[in-house]
Amino acid sequence: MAKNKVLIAGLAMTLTAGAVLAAYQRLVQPKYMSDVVEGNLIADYYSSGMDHDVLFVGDCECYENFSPVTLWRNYGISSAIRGSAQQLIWQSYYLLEDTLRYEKPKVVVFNVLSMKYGEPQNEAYNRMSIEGMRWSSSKIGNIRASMTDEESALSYVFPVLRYHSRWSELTSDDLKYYFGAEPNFFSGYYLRADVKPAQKVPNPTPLTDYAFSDTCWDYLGRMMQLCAENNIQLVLIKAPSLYPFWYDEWDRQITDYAEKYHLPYVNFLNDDKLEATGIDFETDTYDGGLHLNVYGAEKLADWFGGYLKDRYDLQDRSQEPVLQAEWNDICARYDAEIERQLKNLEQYGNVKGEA
Amino acid sequence: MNEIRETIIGILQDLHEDVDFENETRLIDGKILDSFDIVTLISELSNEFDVTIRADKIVPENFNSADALANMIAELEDE
Amino acid sequence: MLFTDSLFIFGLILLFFVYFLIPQKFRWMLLLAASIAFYAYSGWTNLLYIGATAATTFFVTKRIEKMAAAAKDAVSAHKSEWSRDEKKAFKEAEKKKRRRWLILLLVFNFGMLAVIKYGAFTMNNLNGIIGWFGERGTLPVPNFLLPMGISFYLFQTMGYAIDVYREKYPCEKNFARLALFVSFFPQLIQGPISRYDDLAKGLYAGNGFDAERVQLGVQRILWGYFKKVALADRILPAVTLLISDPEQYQGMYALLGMLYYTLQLYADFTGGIDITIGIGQVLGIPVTENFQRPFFSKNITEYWRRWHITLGTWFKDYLFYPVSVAQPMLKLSKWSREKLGKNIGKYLPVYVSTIAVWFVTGLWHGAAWNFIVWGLLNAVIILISERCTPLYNKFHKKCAWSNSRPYDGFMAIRTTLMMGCLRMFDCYRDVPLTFKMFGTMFTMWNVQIFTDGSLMKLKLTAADYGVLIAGTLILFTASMLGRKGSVRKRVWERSRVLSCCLTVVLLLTVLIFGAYGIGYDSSQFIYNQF
Amino acid sequence: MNRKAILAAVLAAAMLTGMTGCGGNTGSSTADSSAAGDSAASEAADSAQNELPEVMPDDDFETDSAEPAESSDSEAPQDTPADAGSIAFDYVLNGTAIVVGEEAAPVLEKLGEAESVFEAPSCAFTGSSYYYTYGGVQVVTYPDEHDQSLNRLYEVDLNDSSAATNEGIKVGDSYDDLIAKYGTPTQETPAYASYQTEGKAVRFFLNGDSIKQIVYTIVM
Repeated sequence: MAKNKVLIAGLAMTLTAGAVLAAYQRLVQPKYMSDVVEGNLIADYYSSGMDHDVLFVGDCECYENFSPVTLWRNYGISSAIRGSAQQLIWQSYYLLEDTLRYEKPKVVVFNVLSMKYGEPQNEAYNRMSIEGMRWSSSKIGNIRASMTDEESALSYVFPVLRYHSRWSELTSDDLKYYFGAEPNFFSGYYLRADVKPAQKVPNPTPLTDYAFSDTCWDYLGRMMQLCAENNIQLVLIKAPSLYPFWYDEWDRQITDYAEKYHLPYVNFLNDDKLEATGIDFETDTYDGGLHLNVYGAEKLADWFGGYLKDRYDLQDRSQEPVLQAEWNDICARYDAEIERQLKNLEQYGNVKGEA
Repeated sequence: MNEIRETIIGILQDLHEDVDFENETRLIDGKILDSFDIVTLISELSNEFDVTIRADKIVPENFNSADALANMIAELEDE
Repeated sequence: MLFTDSLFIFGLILLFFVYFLIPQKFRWMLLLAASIAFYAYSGWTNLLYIGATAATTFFVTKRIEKMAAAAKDAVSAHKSEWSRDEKKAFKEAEKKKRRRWLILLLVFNFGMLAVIKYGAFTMNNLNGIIGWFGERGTLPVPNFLLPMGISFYLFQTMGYAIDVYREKYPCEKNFARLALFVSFFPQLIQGPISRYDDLAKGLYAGNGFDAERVQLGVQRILWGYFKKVALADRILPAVTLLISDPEQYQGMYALLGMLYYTLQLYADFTGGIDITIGIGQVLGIPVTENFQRPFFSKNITEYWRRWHITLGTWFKDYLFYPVSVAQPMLKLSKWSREKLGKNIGKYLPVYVSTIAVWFVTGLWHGAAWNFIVWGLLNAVIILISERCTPLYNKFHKKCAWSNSRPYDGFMAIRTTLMMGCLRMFDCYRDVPLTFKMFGTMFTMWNVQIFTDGSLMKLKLTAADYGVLIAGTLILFTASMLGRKGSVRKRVWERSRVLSCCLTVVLLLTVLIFGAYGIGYDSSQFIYNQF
Repeated sequence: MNRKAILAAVLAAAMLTGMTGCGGNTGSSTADSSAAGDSAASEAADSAQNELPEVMPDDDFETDSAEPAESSDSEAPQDTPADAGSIAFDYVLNGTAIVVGEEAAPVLEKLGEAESVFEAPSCAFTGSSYYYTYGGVQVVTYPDEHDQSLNRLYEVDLNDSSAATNEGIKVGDSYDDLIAKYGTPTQETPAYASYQTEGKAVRFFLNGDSIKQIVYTIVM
């Protein structure tokens, strides 16, 4: 066999195998379009204009409690949320690092709840927080920091090694969204228009140890340093979710830290904030106090917009044509989504419109 | 030499009646004799000819035919 | 380190590239380096054991060969002076000296094995025996971590030493080359137990790149992975479940457990050997076949000529024959010939050595009574079928239909089921429990489990069953096609492109249908953190 | 005696050392309890031993000595401090033992209608945690790791003095009463005293000298 014939054959085999595997990988990768939609949150950001003055990073208490559309409509502030389900603090840090590759926001808002998780939690959430990211040193750092011991880095590089056995669970979604997911979010905001009044929140069960782990403090420090280097104002917040409990001992540690490093820290659970924002847990939550619905998110965004505008000279950019075009589209989809959800509520009693 | 051969064929006949040991030359390779037959054959041969057949002698060349067996016995006797 | 570790796979791919890039005379050294690295990965201390075996064997075999040469020279030097008897006596005396060295080597190495692998088992039993006469003995029970592949490389090396003693071939003068023969890495996990003269030809030749050989070798490796990862690892959870709870899974469940285990063991073991032989083929090192369609065998003796062939031949050449032709055995046969009559006397050596060999084969598999009983049962069935062969022959002569293919099929199924039942000892690892479970197969007729969906509660989904059934059919067809020669070779000869497609298809099948990674435990995906 | 036999005899002898007792077992024979030998499973893949994980039934004949019986039903309060062995780690609420870690459904059924139920769904997935309140007692469940629809008992909190532990300690009692009844805690800080057994614990959270909350919980 002539040498080059062998090389050609070898190359041909590897390429065909690679192509088929890549196509198969796209088929079996979860599409997150029907039951669990939060999987597409991270990837959604890259389809935006990537020009924002305010950036939220955090877990579901970020992407479900603040409506960027309200910030745009009321203050002309272009904002985005880079959050995912149970996003851990180092995941927030690496997402911030990744975002700074594309743009330089003026203010970064971080929700401190994830300080309570000191080590990697579980594979399913990791996948949703990491796989949406574009490949970069941040993604690699994120993988190494988040992997539980049962995961292998290789299965992040080649997701087919992880999802290969999903051929037996394929649904129509896997074909319908083969080439990409439909935009489901509004600059990173997950909209829910239904209402479920808050229940009587049970007593917090005491912990034996309230101290946050060193890993969390380390990444909070790195986030602060990253913002300082890019002269971005870091704002710490605790969103008004009634569960999981935000213990006073935790709050004290964050308040002390904020004072020490002159960082603003807004705990929306405090009575004065609840009053100022006008949040009413009878009408403004869709799951009994855990997350706000769109009405609560709009109230919170409205108050918070004012708060940020006064302190950090955020311009009203609503007249800039480029931003205008992008946000008009977002707002249109936003309003249409509210309408659709309300119609489904009447017809089926749930926002998804399933019987 | 050939009365050794006759006794050998006699013994082999006991093991397998239906095999023509006269001119069969692939007793081992043809899997006609298995390890059981070999061991029984050896215990018979060493009984008949008072020779010690060691394990390293158990190779196809020595066991493939009655002649080969006879040569082996002859060799062992005059060693 | 197992074949399925990603580190092994990457190491292997790297080895293949480097092997063909470096000059021909360094290739066996690369294999030695790979083998040492591979072995060290399983634990540095293990290197001591394998090193000791290699060193002692190297030393003793060289000495034996020197002594043999010296003896031959002495005889030819005194050709004229000595009479035939003197020459015979001298050769006999010299042989005894050499044998003493061999025995020393064997006692050292097998003694090491006995202590490491069987020390605890022996001590436990001795304590038990002491317990019969009062308080249970308190002899120390050693607890060694078994070095990887010790039962394989040790038997292979001792076989080599005995061959050199028997002057079957000259010994290896270069210690590094012998070390490679002892520690050739693919064989360390599941064998086969090779013979020096077979393996050495390819091992040191350092053959260059050959498209056909590499293609066929890679295909065989992928075929091995398909069996191991797509079939064996997929059915393993069900096997583990069925045998880990004997109280709950009895009757037809025991039958299911036996059948699943038969498939799992076949797929895993032959798969591993395919990978080993495939690696050898890529590197141009022919490795002896260890299986030949074992489930096509019509009786137990044929089965043991097709399953784990190299272990069978090893025991035949180095234990069965030596024991059965040894003087005490021949004396026993003479004594029994007079006392118990010609017929019994003739067969006594065979019976005794068969039982001894199967006892040792059982023990070789593991230091536990269930393996020993498994071995002895094999011996008993072999001897019974040996005694009954005249009856079988008459039966086959009388009824012509019994020589037809369907009857062959029946016999093959019967043998497979019988061997499967014997394997139950591996599963339950407890002699009385195994007999009890075997009994429940006939007493408890819970056949409804086949129809009432309880098959789905054995950690196997419908998709798993689909893959397993399809896989078994593929195995069956491949075996049928394989009877007329290697399928891969015929595909290669028919068309190179088709052969390339076969490689790609095999690779895709392993990656897509393999039961590996978290994905395998699909319930894990929706796992929710509390 | 032909020296050849030695080779074979040595081989066989080295193996046959365990042959003395025959396989058939007398009552006490521990011939099969080759614990170490067996668990250091030979790597002989022929028996695919290393693939069969250690979940194999231990073939030791002696039945393990009975675990220290976990007295789930309430004991008469004793004076002498109970050692860790006899502390009840499963709280009994109107006659039903709530064993943390077990399935929640059957226990909740026996407990009957709860005054209030708080559901806390997880961030993205189907499983939820539930908080059931029965007067001063609060029972917490969590979704099973592998089966989302199955809920397991996670914790029992005694939030007021209306409920007492099986040993008669209730919220508001003093630290000394606690030590008198329970003895020295396994773990202790000024904020809480914890009594721990395998996989479970009962914790008494202190406010100065008196107990402010009692928690029976799982210990992962």
